[in-house]
Formats: sequence, structure tokens, C-alpha cells
Amino acid sequence: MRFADANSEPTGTPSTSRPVTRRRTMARLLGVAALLATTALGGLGIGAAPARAEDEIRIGVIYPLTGAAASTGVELKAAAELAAAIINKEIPAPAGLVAGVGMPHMKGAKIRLVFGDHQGNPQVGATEAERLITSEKVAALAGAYFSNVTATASQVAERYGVPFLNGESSSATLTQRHFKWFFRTTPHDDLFVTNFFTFLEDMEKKTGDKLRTVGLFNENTLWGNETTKLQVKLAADRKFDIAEKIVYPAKTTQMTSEVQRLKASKPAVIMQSSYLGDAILSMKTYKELGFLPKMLLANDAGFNDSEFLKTMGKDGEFVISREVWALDQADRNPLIRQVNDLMKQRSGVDFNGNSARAFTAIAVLADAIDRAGATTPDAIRKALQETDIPATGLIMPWKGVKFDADGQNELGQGLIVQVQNGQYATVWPFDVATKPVVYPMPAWDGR
Amino acid sequence: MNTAPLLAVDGLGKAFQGLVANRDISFTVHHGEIIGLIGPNGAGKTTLFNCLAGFHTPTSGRIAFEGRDVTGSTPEAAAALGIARTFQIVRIFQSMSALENVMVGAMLRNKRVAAARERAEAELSFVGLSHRAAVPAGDLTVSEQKRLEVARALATEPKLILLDEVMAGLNPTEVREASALVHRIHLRGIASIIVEHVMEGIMPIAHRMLVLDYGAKIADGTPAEIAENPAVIAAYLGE
Amino acid sequence: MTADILIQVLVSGLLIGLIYALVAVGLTLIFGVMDIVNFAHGEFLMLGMYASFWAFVLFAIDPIVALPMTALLLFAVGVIVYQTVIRRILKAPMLSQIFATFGLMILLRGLAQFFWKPDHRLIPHSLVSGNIALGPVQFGLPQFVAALGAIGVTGALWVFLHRTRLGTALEATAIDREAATLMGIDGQKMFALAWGIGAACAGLAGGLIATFFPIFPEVGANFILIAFVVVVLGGFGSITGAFLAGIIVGLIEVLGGFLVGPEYKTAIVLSLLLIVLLVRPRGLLGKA
Amino acid sequence: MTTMTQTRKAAAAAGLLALAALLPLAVTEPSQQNFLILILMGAQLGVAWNIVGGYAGQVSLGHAVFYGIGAYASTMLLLTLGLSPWIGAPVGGLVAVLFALAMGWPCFRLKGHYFAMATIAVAEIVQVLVTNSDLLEGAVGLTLPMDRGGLGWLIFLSKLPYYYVALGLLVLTVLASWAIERSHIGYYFRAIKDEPEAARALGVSLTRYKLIALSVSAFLTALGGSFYAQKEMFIDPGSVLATSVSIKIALIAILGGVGRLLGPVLGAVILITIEEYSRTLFGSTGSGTDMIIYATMIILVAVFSPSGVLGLLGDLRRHLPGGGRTAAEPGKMEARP
Repeated sequence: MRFADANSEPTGTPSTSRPVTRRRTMARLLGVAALLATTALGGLGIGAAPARAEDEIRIGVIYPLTGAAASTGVELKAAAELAAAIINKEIPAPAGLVAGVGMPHMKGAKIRLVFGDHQGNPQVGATEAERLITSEKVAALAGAYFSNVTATASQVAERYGVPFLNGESSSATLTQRHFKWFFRTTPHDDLFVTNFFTFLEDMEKKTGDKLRTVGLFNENTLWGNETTKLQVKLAADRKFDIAEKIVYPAKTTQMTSEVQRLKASKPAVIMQSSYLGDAILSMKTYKELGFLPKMLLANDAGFNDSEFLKTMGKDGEFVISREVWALDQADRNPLIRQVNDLMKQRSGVDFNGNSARAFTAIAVLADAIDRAGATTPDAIRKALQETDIPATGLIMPWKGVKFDADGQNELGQGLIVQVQNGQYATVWPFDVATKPVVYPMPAWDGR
Repeated sequence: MNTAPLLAVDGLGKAFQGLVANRDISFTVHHGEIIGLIGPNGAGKTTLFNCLAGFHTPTSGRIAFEGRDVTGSTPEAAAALGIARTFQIVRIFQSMSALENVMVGAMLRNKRVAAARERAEAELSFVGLSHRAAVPAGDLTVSEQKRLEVARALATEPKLILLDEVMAGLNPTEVREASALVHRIHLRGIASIIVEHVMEGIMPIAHRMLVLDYGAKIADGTPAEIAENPAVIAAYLGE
Repeated sequence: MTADILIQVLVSGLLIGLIYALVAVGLTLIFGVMDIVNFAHGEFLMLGMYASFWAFVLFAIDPIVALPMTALLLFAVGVIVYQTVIRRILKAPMLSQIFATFGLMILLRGLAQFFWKPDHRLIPHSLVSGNIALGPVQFGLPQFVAALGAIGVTGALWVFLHRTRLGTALEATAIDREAATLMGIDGQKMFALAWGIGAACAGLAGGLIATFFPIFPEVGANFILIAFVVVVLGGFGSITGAFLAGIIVGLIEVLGGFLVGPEYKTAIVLSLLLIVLLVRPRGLLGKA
Repeated sequence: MTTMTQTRKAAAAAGLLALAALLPLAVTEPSQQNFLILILMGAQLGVAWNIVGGYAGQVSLGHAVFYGIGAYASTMLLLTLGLSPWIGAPVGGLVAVLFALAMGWPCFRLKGHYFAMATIAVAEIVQVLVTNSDLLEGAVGLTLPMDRGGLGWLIFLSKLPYYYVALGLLVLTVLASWAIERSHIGYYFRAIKDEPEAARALGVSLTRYKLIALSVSAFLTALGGSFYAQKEMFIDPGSVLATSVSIKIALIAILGGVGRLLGPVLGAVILITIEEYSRTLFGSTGSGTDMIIYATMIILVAVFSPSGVLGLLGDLRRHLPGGGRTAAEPGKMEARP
């Protein structure tokens, strides 16, 4: 480095510059001393939990609150906070809602959510879980959205014997670990992928078209990889052809090579798993390169994010996505509308699949804690195992909540929705559909 | 003095992408000899040094050291054989003390730190820097840094030392000291080739002088002969 | 694979490659003038995107129309960053400089999240929305305009550096700082100028990309690795090198992704970089 | 004077070690112990990096590749052959050494920023390959079995044993670094860093000693990676092979002061504390405040203390009356005046 060279010219008597240097050194030292002092204090402060009210039930909630997925994490946090407000009776709850009556068995104790930020990093997730358990003394944990973070964070909970309720991670392997303390309310990818193929078969019957050539287009984290594997397996079982299988690197600058390959393979249907940024970029690239499959089946996530439609406008129309929640189901379940109104009042946005599941996870957990009548881990775990919430108590289109031996909710169901006129309309299962499927996808410029 | 030459350079040439820096240079150096290497700026003196010390691979010709062909060897190999050098612009190890600088040189022959330290102390004393041993090398004066480089090179126990302008920028007293130092190196039986512009420093002590101009050797003889040589005078006057 | 598809792939690669070049020229300029690698360059790009976004949302100014303003704004950001942080670490070791610009990167991301929320934004329509179809080859108008902009900006930068007084002074500083100082060129001013122009280039790139790329606080992370690859491949400090390397990287990335598999596209580009470095340790056009 | 300085230094080291060994008696809460373990892990990686990046001056920003090799090697050996990490970790270290030799041979031809960039490229390529490798379970990652535990398997329920294993690993790494610093190798490293051409003229083979530096550093970094796998019991390419891991390792060393034996330890204490502290206190707001605080601290240190915090302390000692040692490198001036 040239400057270093210039600086290193031998100086005969370096001491001439001493006074100035010393003053500067002292200034620098003061700065760093202040810094060290703060960090030292901080180090001691970590884990020294603030004083807490006697009748407070603490629940640790871990989400990605900074980093690439921060926008989703913040949304999940808002939903969890709404649930807490309802449970704590700060907001009157609609009748019948699970945990809507507060915590009668806990003498009206309030729950307090203690949030941790995992930044999308599995190690940080584990660290946060540990901190929440041991120093915040939470009675139970919820989170963590990303499947790989849920994996590490729930492992910590398992070691400490603290219940971990996961509401939003769909990796099938999570409940194949046979954990004792892990529970999951949402259905997992096995079900979702199965639904896709059943839906395609139903569509074939309905339209008389052949929809047997499928292009797989999934991102390359845990979620996308597992989805790909399931799709390959099910496609073989159900006699679908995989025209192209692409596992693309997430957070990319361009998707032209991906879309070119898809286009060249001429699939009837695309099945895609992407987080928000990639979802937007891929849609832009489809349009740019004039690629139009008959149907685009999205695997939730980015395509169902509140911002997807806001940013895509009419280019986002007619995307079909698997969902766990849809506002139009309110016609069948009035709770959905009522709770969604509360959400909209508080944070200005409607629920989506992710935030509705985050809400539900906290509600289910509070319900279990209330029935346990105590905050000991064993009592909560036992109550969770005994959970049996009917469909009428949920804002989810599920048959209810009831956990199997591995902690998986057996009564979860998936929906398939399609973007129509800027709304997600339920189009499948046909018996709960509010709109017919628009098929095939209309041309990009014919909208 | 041994009859076999320590260093025999035969028809050495070096070109950089067509630009000829050395052409057809031949000479020999005997054990303990002091050779002055002079010539106008750009005559190819430093290039010749770099070829001898393994920093450049000659384009043509051969270099033999103690009868062995060492043409195109690496600097490390050259140092191991016993060819040491200093640099025109000093290259001392800034993060080390004067003593540690010399210790690095001494480690070529003995990897033990304590032994290297002893050796380095001796060499520092030899160049008259003992009192500055613990000083960070960067805090030494230019003249001291030049001597430090000599000590560091001597610590590798060379048979031939290449000194690149060790007297440049020194005051008359310091030049006399430097001349005396070169002479003492000679007394240790180490041959030296000295690139120098400071004639009053080199003429009195050199056994032989080599003169380069435009990359070629134009004269080779005793200092007295060189001073009379018309080609040398022309080269310097033409400058 | 038919010829049509190949041409389409090459066109796509060329377009994205030109954009990479634009992101990279600012980075390489800063390095060339003062030997500092700016890890926060992707964040300058992000700020440029947000500048366009807010101009569009608040004042209904199209990103393309807003380009001069975006450039000016980012120029100011570059100069401020230089005056507040970089000026103080000029003589620090390379490692501390990396450390400082890395901190700057995190800081700008944090500030963006703090003030503008972590949401993904998009400029829904601009003057350059739509597609162009040339026979079998199709591409987006925004990408095309961005690529043209990249050529224009790089060309203008080249002309500035070689044909204007101020630019020549900057170039002289890059070639030999001490000599330039002796010639009466104010080094501090030149450094500030380099940061200003470097940031402005990133800002322009941001403004052009904002017409088709989602805007969010972490968007710089998507581009920074590629930008570094382009700078190194072209040779640190070489504007022409960065321009060439940008195109090469774009073509190789899209073509490699298409032929070998998109999951390996980054690895293909990085392998190309390593191979070039082994043959030419200072990149394609790096100064010795 | 020499013996006294050394005695004093040995006493200080022993005191520090005793303090570290007894610390868990005072810090009993597992999350606080976990915090201490994170510091030990960061310090170990920083000290290992320092060998090649600090002493030898070869700035690697691709150390995650060695970290990942260590984590994957020991975990794969455990999962497929049922080998204990006591065997798996050293094997992983050796694999990392082989990789370091293969990668260093061509990369060491490059200088400065080009070398740093090449190391990033190598690590990123490996991350892509592992992410797409079926054998290594790709992006799904590997989970360690929870059905065993104890010292033989280096899997524990409580934090305390992890603390001591991490401390042991750090001590081992510091000792290795110390031995190198004192031997001719350490002198050669610094010579190569300061003036490579002059070092060659003194018979130092740049390639050989740079490769030694990278290999030792790679071996120790890989051990750190194995430890990570044992502690978190889950690894995937994103958590052990990402460039962000490489950069963090380098930051720790830079923050404390490169080329100084204990610089990275101090760096880890500060960096990990800032990181955890800012996230714990401000991360839950989701407004990015934690990043702002973390980044501001980093910039302040870079601006006010360019040679690391230890460097600043060294400067101070020079300028205070009575602190009369003029050493450019503390601890290196053992010469008799």
C-alpha cells in the first residue's frame, strides 16, 4: 500500500512529534475506553433479566427481526403481539376464539412475549433460545419461521426440556426427529406438495387438459431442497413428468439463466418455492422473457407475503399458491374477519398465511398454559398433548388442532389460492373455494 | 587466495520485453576480492545484481558460483549458497528491532533462536550498531539502516556480498566509516561487489573495478586503470 | 439448444453484464485512486435505489428523470462518508480499512431498515416499463435502458478522467500520489472527489436498477460479491477493465447457468476469476 | 531484565488462565456461560487466523472453508462411521491442511487484495458445491445424533463441559501460536509480512513459509469448526461455510490487533460482547437499531484504533511516563541493551 510506504520513510528522530501524538493517543484512548466500558457493562447486563411481575407468564418468541427476512419477521411479531393483547384482554376478543377468554385458570395472569432476533442464522437462533430459556426464564418458546433455525432453536429447547411450539416452519423433517418437547401447529411440506399433485389431477379432470409436464423451480436452502425431493418423489408416484428441475441460489442478481432453462423445457406447470425478493425478481423475469406456463403453482412464502401484491400489481395476478389461510374464508368462518379487522386496526395490514399462523401459535400455546394451570414445563407439555381445539375456535381453515405423538398437528389442512383482482381467492379444495380457477394463466400484456 | 574463481559470469544478458538491460557481461570474482561496480544511471548495475542474487532469471549466459552453475536459481537458493545482498532502497523489517532484523539473517544457518541472537549480536557489533540493538528498526537513521542491512546480510554467512549503494546519502565521515566496514568484510574473507556512485568511497578500497554502460561491460581493471580509461571517461562525460 | 435460445441467452447476459460493469466502475475508481476496498459499495447502490423510490413515491418523479438528482445525492453521500470516516483511516493498515468499510456497510443497512422499514419495495411502473421483442429475442425495456445507461456512464467517466483537467488530476493521483502532490494537486480533494464519483456511479446504477429490481435494505448484498469479482477480474483500479470484466461476468454467469445449471452459476463465475488470476495475477487490465 | 519480564509474563498468563478456569463458578447461568463459550470460540478462531493473517500478513477472507471442512469432516465421520470427534476433529484438521496446501500453492502467487479476493472465491465455490452435494445432505444440513453424550462423544447437556473444552481448545491454539511466534518460523512470518523480497534474499522461501502459516491456521480453524458442530449439533452450508463467517473471524483478529499473540482474544471479548449485547437489547424491536449500534462501534474502533485495541494500549504505554519501552512490537524486545 502506497501510503504505508510513504509513512514508513525512516525518520531520524521520531520523538519530535511526541506531544502531538500523545494527545491524539489520549483522545483515541478515551474513545476506546468508553467503548470498552460500555461493552463490559453490557457483558454483565446480558442475561440479567429485568425485574418481572409476579403473575407474568413469559413466552419466548424467536423471529428474524433483522437481516434479509426482517420484513417477514416484523409482520410475524405484530401478529404474535396481537394474540398476546387479546389473551391479556387489552382488546376484547370475538366469541369462540381460542384463548380469547384470557387465562381463567391462571388467575388472570398476563402473558408477556419476550422476543429474540435470530437474524436468519441457526447459531444465533440457538443462542437466543438458550438466553430466553435460562436468563429470561420463559415458560415456553415459539418461532422461528426459517426451518433451519427452528431446527437448532428447538434442539436447545429439547435439551432444556422446555416446550417449543412452532407455527410457521414447514420442513417435514422437523417432526420426524421424534422430539419430546417440540410441537407444530402448521401442516408441513409433505401435505402441501401432495396437495399440489392432487390439485393438478383435479384440474385435469375439470379442464380435460394434460398437465403432466412439471417444471420444478425451488430455492436452495433447506426448505427448497426438501420441497424438491418431495416433489420428485411424488411426481414419480403419481406419474408426472419432470421437464426441468432447478434449484437456484437464493438472493441472486439475475434469473435469466433459470427462466431460460424453464422456458426451453416447455412445462405445462411451474412449481416454485421462493422467498420474497426472489419471487418478485422471478416474476419480472418471466414477463421480460415472455415465459407463460399454463399455471404457476407457488409454494407460499414470498408469493404470499403482504408486499408481493403491493409491489407486483397486475403482474402478480393469477399466480396460484398453496396457503394455510385466506381472508375470503371469512364467509365460512366469521372469526377470520373479526380477528383480521383487529390486526388491520393495530398494524395496518391484513393477515397473511404467515402472520395468521404466528397468531395461532401464540393462541394455542396460551390455551395450553391456561389448561395446565401452572408454568412448569411438564404441565405445559401435558396440556399441549391434550390440546383439542375445534375448527370453530381458529382463524385457520383447519379441522382443528390436535397433536400426534411427534408433536405434529394432525388436523391441519392446506388451501390453494389464486391472485384475482389483487386478492387471494380460495380456489381449492373445490368445496371451500370462493372463486373458480382462472385457467390457463392469461398473457402478460392481456391483463 | 584460491585460484578457482568464486564467481564466474559468462556472457550474461537480460532483457525485459525487448528492452535490453544487460548484454554479454563476463567477469570473475575471487575469494575475498572487493569489486567496485560503477556506471551511469540506467547502465544495468541493479539488474546485474538481481541476476546474481536470483531475483531475475538471465535471458542468456551463465553464472557459476564456486564452480557450480547457478544460472536462474531462486533468491533463497542463492542465499543458501552464500550470496547475500543489500537493497538500493533499504528494505528493513519495520515491525522488528534492529537485533531481530539481523536474527532473521542468522537463522539461515542456525534455526535456533538463541544461537541466531548470539550471531546477530556479533554482527551488530561488527557494523557498530550494538547500542541500537533494541531500537525498532524503523526508528534508525538512514545511515544506520544501511549498516543494519549489511549486518543482516553478513549474518547469513555469505561468501559473496552484493552491496547496492550503501554509501549514497552519507556524509563524509559516514562514507569513511562505510569504506572501513567494507575493508573489514574483506578481512573476513568475504568477497564483495559494490555498486556505488560515491567514487571517493569506493576507489581507495576496491581491488578491481567493473564499468557498465548501456548494459554492457566497457572496462575491467584496477581503480587506477579505470580512472585513465578513455571509454569510461567518455561514458561519464557523455551522461 | 437452438440458435434462438443461444442468442437470447447471450443478449440477457450482455444486458446484466453491463449493469455489473456500472456497479463496479465506482468501486474500482475508489480503489484506483486510494487503494481502499469499499465494502459498503453495495449500500451506495441501495441508497441510490431508495432515492429513486422516494422520488417516485413522494414527488412522482420517474426514476429515469430522477437520475441526475440521484447521482448528485449519492455524490454528497460519498463525500460525507469520506470526510467523516475514510479520511481518518487513510494511513491505517489495509485490515483496518476493510474493518471500517465493513462497519459502514452494516451501518447503512441498519439505518435503511430503521428509517424505511425492512420491506421490499418496487417501483411499479416507470417511463421505461415494458418489453422489447426483436424477432425471437425478447428483453425488458428497463434492462435495456439500464445497460445503455451503463455504457453512457462508463463512457462519460472515461472521458472525464482522460479529457478534463479535474479528471486528469484524479487520474494522476491514482497513478502516483506523491508526484501528483508535488505537481500541486490537492490529494485530500482528489480523494473526496473519488468517493463522490464512486458513490455517484453506484447511485446511478441503483437508479437504473430500481426500474426492475426489488428495493430493500439488504439489496446491496446481492450485488457486492459480483461487483468485487468484476473489479478483480478487470484489475483493481482499471475502469476499462471493469467495463470489460462486467460484460464477461454477465455473459459467463447467464450462459454457464443455462448450460451447466443455475445452482452453479456463482461457482462458475468465481472459477473463471481464479483461472484468470492464475494466468494474470493482476486481472485483465490491472496496473503492475 | 529479560528473565524478569518473562517471569512476569508467565505469571500473568497463569493468572489469566486461572481466572478463565474459575469464571464459571461466578457465572452460573447457562445463557451467560453460553455467551462466554461464544467468546472462547471467537477467540480461538481469531488466534488461528492471526497466524496466517497477522504474523505472516496474508489476509485470508476465506477461512470459513477450513471451518466448514472441520465441521463437516467430524460430523460425517460420526454419522457414517460412528467415529468420536476425538478422532474426527483431527482428521478434519488434516483434510483442512491438505486443502490449504492445494489452495495456497496457486493463491500465494497473488498479492494483497487479489489474494484476499481469491480466498473469498475459493470459499464461495466450496459453499456452492456443498450446498448442492447429496452426499453431505446439501442445504438440508447435518444433525448430530442426540442419543449419545459424554466426554467420549463431546456432546453434553450442560454448558459447563463445553466451556472447558472451548477453553482447552483456545489454550492449545494460543500455545501453538506462541510456539510459532518464538521460533524462527515466527520471525520468518514477520519478515515475509514486512519485506518479502528482503526475506527471500536472506534465504526464506516465501511459498514454503506461507504454506506453513496457512496449514497451521487451517488445522486449528478446522478444530474450531468441529467444536461448533459438537456444540450446536446442527450444521449447514450457511452457518459454517458462508463468507460472513470468514469476515467475522478476520474482524475479531483485526479488532484486537493483528500479529499480537493475545490480540484476537481481546478482539473476541469486545466483538462478541457488542454483537450479543446489541442484539439482545435492541434486536427485538425489529427496527435495525442493533445493527446501527454494532456498526457504529466497529467504525469507532477502526477510526480511533487502527492497529487494534492492543495496539492502542501499546501506544499508551509508550507515551506514559515510566512506560519507557520503545518496542514496536510488545513482547518482542528481549535484547540486552
